[in-house]
Amino acid sequence: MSVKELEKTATLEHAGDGQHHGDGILGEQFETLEQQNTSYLIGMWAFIVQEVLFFGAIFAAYAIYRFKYVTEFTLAHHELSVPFGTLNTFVLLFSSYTMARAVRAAMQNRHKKQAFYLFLTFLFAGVFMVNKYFEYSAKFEHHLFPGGDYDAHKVVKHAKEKGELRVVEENGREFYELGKTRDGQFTAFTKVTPEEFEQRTRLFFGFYFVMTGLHGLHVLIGMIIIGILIGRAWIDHLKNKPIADFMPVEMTGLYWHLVDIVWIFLFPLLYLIGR
Amino acid sequence: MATATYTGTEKPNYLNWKTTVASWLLTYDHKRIAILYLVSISIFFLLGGLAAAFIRLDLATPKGDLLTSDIYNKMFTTHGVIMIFLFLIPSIPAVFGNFLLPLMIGARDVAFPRLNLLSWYFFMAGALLVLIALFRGGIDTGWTFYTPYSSSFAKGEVSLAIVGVFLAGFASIFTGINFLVTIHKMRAPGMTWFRLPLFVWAMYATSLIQVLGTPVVAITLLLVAVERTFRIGIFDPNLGGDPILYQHLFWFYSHPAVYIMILPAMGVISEVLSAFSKRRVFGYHFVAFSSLAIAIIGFLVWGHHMFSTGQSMYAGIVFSFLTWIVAIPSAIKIFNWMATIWKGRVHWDTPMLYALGFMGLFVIGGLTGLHLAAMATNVHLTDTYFIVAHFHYVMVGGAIMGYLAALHFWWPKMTGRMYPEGWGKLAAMLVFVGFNLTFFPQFILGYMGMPRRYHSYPEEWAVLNVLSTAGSSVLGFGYLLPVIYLTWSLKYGKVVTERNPWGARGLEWELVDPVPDPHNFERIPIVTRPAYDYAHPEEPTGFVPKPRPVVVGGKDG
Amino acid sequence: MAGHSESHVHPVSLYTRTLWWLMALLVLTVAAGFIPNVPNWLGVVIALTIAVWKATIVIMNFMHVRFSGKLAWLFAGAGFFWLLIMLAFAFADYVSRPWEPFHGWPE
Amino acid sequence: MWNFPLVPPTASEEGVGISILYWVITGLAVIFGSIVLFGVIYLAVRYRADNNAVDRSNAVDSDLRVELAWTLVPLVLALIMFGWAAKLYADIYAPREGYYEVFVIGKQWMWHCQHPNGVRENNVLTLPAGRLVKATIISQDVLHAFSIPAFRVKRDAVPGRYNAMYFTPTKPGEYHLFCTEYCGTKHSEMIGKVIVLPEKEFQAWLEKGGQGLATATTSMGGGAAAGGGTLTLAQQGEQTFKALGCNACHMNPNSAVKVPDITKTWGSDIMLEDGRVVKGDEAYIRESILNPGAKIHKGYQNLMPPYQGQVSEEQLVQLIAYIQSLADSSTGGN
Repeated sequence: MSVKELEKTATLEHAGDGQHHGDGILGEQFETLEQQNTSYLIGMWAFIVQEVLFFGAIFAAYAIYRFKYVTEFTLAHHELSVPFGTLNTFVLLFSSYTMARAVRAAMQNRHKKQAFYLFLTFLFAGVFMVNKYFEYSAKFEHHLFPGGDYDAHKVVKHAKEKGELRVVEENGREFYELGKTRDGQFTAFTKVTPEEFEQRTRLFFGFYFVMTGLHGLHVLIGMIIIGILIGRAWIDHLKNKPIADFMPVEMTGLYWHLVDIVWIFLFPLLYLIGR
Repeated sequence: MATATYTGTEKPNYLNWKTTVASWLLTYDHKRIAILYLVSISIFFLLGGLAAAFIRLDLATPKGDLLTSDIYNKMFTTHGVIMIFLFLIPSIPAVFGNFLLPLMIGARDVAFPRLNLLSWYFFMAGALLVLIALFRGGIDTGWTFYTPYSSSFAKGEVSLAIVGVFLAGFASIFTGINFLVTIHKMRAPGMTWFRLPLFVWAMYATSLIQVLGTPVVAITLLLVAVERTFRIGIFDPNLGGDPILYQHLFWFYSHPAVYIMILPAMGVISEVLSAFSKRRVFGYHFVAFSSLAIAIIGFLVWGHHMFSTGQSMYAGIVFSFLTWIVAIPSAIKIFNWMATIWKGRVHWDTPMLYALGFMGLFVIGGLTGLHLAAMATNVHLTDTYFIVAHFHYVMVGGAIMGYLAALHFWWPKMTGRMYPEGWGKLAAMLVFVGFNLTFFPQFILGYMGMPRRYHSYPEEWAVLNVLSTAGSSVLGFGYLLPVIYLTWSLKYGKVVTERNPWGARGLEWELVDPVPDPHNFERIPIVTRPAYDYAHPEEPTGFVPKPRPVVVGGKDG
Repeated sequence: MAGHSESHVHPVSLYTRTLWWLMALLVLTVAAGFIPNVPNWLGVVIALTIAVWKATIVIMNFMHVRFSGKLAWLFAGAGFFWLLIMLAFAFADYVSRPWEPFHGWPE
Repeated sequence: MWNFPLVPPTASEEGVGISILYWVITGLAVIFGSIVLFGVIYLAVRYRADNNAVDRSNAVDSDLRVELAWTLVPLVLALIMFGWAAKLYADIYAPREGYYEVFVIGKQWMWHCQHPNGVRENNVLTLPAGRLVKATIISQDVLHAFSIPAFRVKRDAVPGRYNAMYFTPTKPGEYHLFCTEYCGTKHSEMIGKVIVLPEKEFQAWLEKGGQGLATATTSMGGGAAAGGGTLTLAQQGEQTFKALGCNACHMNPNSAVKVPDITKTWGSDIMLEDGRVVKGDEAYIRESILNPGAKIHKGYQNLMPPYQGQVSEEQLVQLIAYIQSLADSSTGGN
C-alpha cells in the first residue's frame, strides 16, 4: 500500500473512533471494533491452546499408567458409576448446545433470549456439579479418596463378586489373583500383593480425582462467569439496550466448549475402560 | 475516559502524570507494568545473587567449610528457583517486552491491559509463596524438582514452592497470550510482518514457547505436590510410578524455557548491534525466521537431558539429531550479527559493549553446547560443572548480558535520564572479565568430572575453584555497579531532552517523546519504511498522521 | 477479514444438528463400552475415535472454527499439534525401549 | 599449589574414543569461536565510527549465497559429529557380549558393589584391567548416577529398574567414583574410588575374597545373604533361592506344579502368553520375581506369588546371578 492509501485507511478507522470509544464497548487500546473482537477471539484461542496442553500433559501421564496397570485400572474403574457419568456427559453436551444458542442470541442482541439460554447453561452446569458432589461423596464414604484413609477393600469386594479377583494364600501370605471367570472357570491375568493392588488402584483414583477435580474447577469458574453474564444480559434487557458487546459471551462460549471437550475425553477414559 | 489529574508544568509522561501508590498498583499501562516487573525482578536478582555468593564462598575450600551440606543444598536450590522462575523467565519479556512491544509496533497498549496487570499479580503471588517456602526452612530439591526425591524424600515446604512456581508460570502464560495477540492484531498500519523490529520477532517466538510449554510444567509440578500430599505413586517407583515420565514432562517445558530466556536477549542484541553500527541487521529474514525455528525445533530436543537416565537409545538418537539441528539457527544469527557490524559505523557505547560481550559469551556457551549435543561426550559431561559452566554462559553470559544491554539502551527512554557512561563502560568490562573468570574454570573442572551440586570436592580441584570464587567476586561487583549507578541516575543523571539520543531507528525512538506519555502515541502512527533503515536517516520509519488535542490521562483513569 | 465472518449469525439448525450428532455418539460410546469380550486395546481405540469425533464436531460447529479465519485455524491447530508432539516423543521412548537387543548389536 | 591437573586421567578403551571426540569438538569450537570472537573485535574496531579511512561502500543487507554457506557448512559438520558421537554412545550403553559383570546398588548415601564371586565392596569398586566390564546399576531409593570420570562413563541409578553400561578399564590405578545425580543432603559424600588392578593381581585379589581392599562386607539388604566373601554371588543366590522357598517348585524334578525351566531363562528369547517375545535379561528376571504375573511364559499358568516387598535389591542380584549361572553351566558359559 502506498503512504496515501495508508493514511486514508488510518483516517477512516479514526472516523468511527469517537463513537466507539464513547459507548464503552471499544477498549482504548483498540482502533476498531473488528480489531478488538478478533483480538479477544484469538486471545481466547491462545488460552484454549494453553488449556489443551495443561490437560494434555496429565492425559499423557494417565495413558502411561493405563497401559502399565491395565487390570488394576479396569477393576478400579468399576467403582465409577457409568449412569452418573453418562448423565453428566449428556448434561454437559446439552449445556454446550445452550451456550452456543446463547452466543447466537447475543450476536443478535436478543438479550432476554440470551439470558434464558445462559440460565439453562448455568442450570446444566449446576446439575453437573451436584452429580459430581454425589459421586465424590460416595467415593469419600467408601474410602476411595486417595487420602490417609484410602482403602481398596471396596474394589476387592466388587471384583470378587464379579469373579475378576481371587484371594489366594501361599506361604502364609495373601495375594490377589486378577483375571476373569468364564463358564465357571477362573483365568488369572496377573497376581499382585495386596499392597501393590492398593497402590495401583490408589493411582487410578488419584488420577480420577485430579483430572475430574481440575475439570470440575473449570466448570465452577465457568459457572461464576456465566452467572455474571446472566446478570449483565438481564440488565441489558431491562434497559432495552439496542446493542451490547457480545464478545464476553462468545469468549465464555469458547471456554465452555473447551470444558465440554475435556469431559468428552475424560468420560470414556475414566468411566468406560475395558468393560 | 480518563479524567485529568495532572497539574505539573512539564509535559505529562507516563511516570509523572499520576504519582499515587494506587496509580501504580492498579495501572493498566504496559509501561508502568514493565516498571513494576523491573523493580520486583531486580529484588529477586539480588536475592538469587546472594545465594550464589554463598555457594561460591563455600566452594572456596574443598571441604566446604562455610556451610553445612544441608544448607548448601538449600542455597543452590534457592539460587536456581529464584534465578530461573523469578528472574530469567520474566526478565526481558516482562520488562522490555511489556515496555517496548506496543511502542515498537505502533500500538497504544498491549491487547489485554488488564490481563497484563493480572499477570504481575500472579507473578508476585507466586514469588511470595516461593519466598515463604524459602524462609520457612528452605527446600533442597534443586530447581528441577526431580522425583522421587522431591515427591517422597525431601523435607520442607516443597509443595508451597511448587504452587508458587505454578502461579509464576501462569503469569508467564498470560504475558505470552498477550504478546501473541498484540503482535498479530495491534500492529500499526503499514507495519507489516517484515517491517517488524527483530526484537518483536524474538518476542513472538518466546510467547509461543510460553503458551505452549508452560502449562505442561505447571501440571507436572502440581502432580508432584499431589503426590507429596496424597502419596499417589505417579512419579515414585516405590509407589508404582515412573521418575523418567517426570523428566519427560518436566523437560518438555524446561528445555524450551531456556529459549524463553535467550530468544528475547537475541532480539535485544539485534536492536543494539544495528543501532550502534548504524546499519540494517544483515539477513533480516534469516534472523527473523531463525527465532521461529529455534522456538519450534526447541520443543523437539528435550530428551537430550536424559541421555544417561535409561531413556531408550532410539529416542536418544532422535533427540540428539534434533539437538544438532537446533544449533544451526543460533549459528545463523551469530554470523548475521557479525555481518551487521561489517561496514557499519560502530559506536562503542555501553549497550554496544554489552552486546559485544553477549556475542563473546554466547558463542562460548553455544559451542560448548555441541559437546553436550554429542551423545558420547554428553554422558561424560552431564551433571558435572561443564553443564554448570555451559548454561551459565548461555543464561548469564547470554540472557543477562542481553538484559543489561537492553537496560542501558532503553534507560533514557524509560526514565528520561542518562546513565553515567564511564561507570557503564567500567561495569560492562567488569562483568565480562568477572564472568569469564568465574565460569571458564568450571569447564575444566567439569571435564575432569567434578559433579554439580557438590558441597565438597577432592583437593586437587581447589585451585580452579578458588579461581572461580575469585572471579565471582569481580562478577558480583560488576552486577552491583549498575544497580547503584542506575539508581543514582534516576535523580542525578543527565536529563534527556531529545527523543532519540542514540540516533536509532524504530518507532519507540523516532515517534515517541523522550519519556512516553500515557498514550504512547497521540495518534496511531503510519509506518512507511522497513526496520533499521539506517541507509536513509533523513526519512523517519513512520509518521503520526494528524495530531489530535492531547488528552491528559491514560487507560487507568 | 476474519472478524466479519466470525460475527456472522448461524442458523439454529446447525446447533441442533450438532447436538443430535453428539447425543448419538454419546449413546454409541456408552454402548461400545458394554460390548462383551472386546479386547482392551480395541475398546480404547473405539472410545478415543468417538471422543475425537465428538470433539471435532464441537470445535467446528459450536466453536465456529469451520467459519473462522486462518488465524483461528492456526491457533486451534497449534494446541493439538503440540500436544501430539509431546505424546509422540514421550511415548516413543517407552515404545522403543524393548527394541534394544539383548545378545549384543549385530556388527 | 601449582601442581594441579587440567585434564582427567583416561583409563578405559571407551574413554579414549570419547576423549578424541571431545577434543575434536573442542577444536571445532575453538575454530568457530575464534572466527566469531576475533572477527567481532576486528570488525568493531575497524569500522569504529570515527574511522573514516575505511571503505563502507557496497554494504549489502543480505546475500543468499553467504546465508546458505554459513547454514550448510555448520549443518554438514553437525551431522558428522552427530553420527560419530552416537556410535561411541552405543559402545558404552548398547548390549555387548563377553563381559565381567558387576552389580551396583545405590542408596542414600553409599554405593554397594557386588562381584560375581561373592566379594562385596562399599564405595569401592575393584576391576581388572583389560576386560570388558558390564555394570548393572540400580537404586534402592532416589535417583543416583554412577559416574567414573576417568572412564568417561556414567549411568543413572533408577529405583525399580536396571540400567547397564559397558566399559573396558585399561590402566591400573585408583580413580574417582561419584554420584552425579542429586540425591539429598549427603549427595557430595556419596563418593568412592574405582581401583583397577592388572588381571593377575585382580584374580589373586578375588580369590582372597577381596581382602585388604574391600572396605566393608556388611549387607545392605540383610536377609538370607549374609555369607559374603566365601561364596560366589551365584552361590549366595542359590542360598537365597532356597531360603525363599523357590526350590519348592523351580529346580525340583518332583514338583507337582508345572513351572518354566529357569535354567533356560537367561539369554533366551521367551515367548509370552500374549504372543510377545521378551529377552531373558536382568530386567525380565527381576520383574518375574517381584511381579510374576506381568509377563507369563507361554504354556504356563500364573501360579507364582509375587515377591514385591519380600526381597532386597541385594538378594535380587544374587538370584539373577544364580539364574545366569544355571544357564552358563548348561550352555557352557558366555
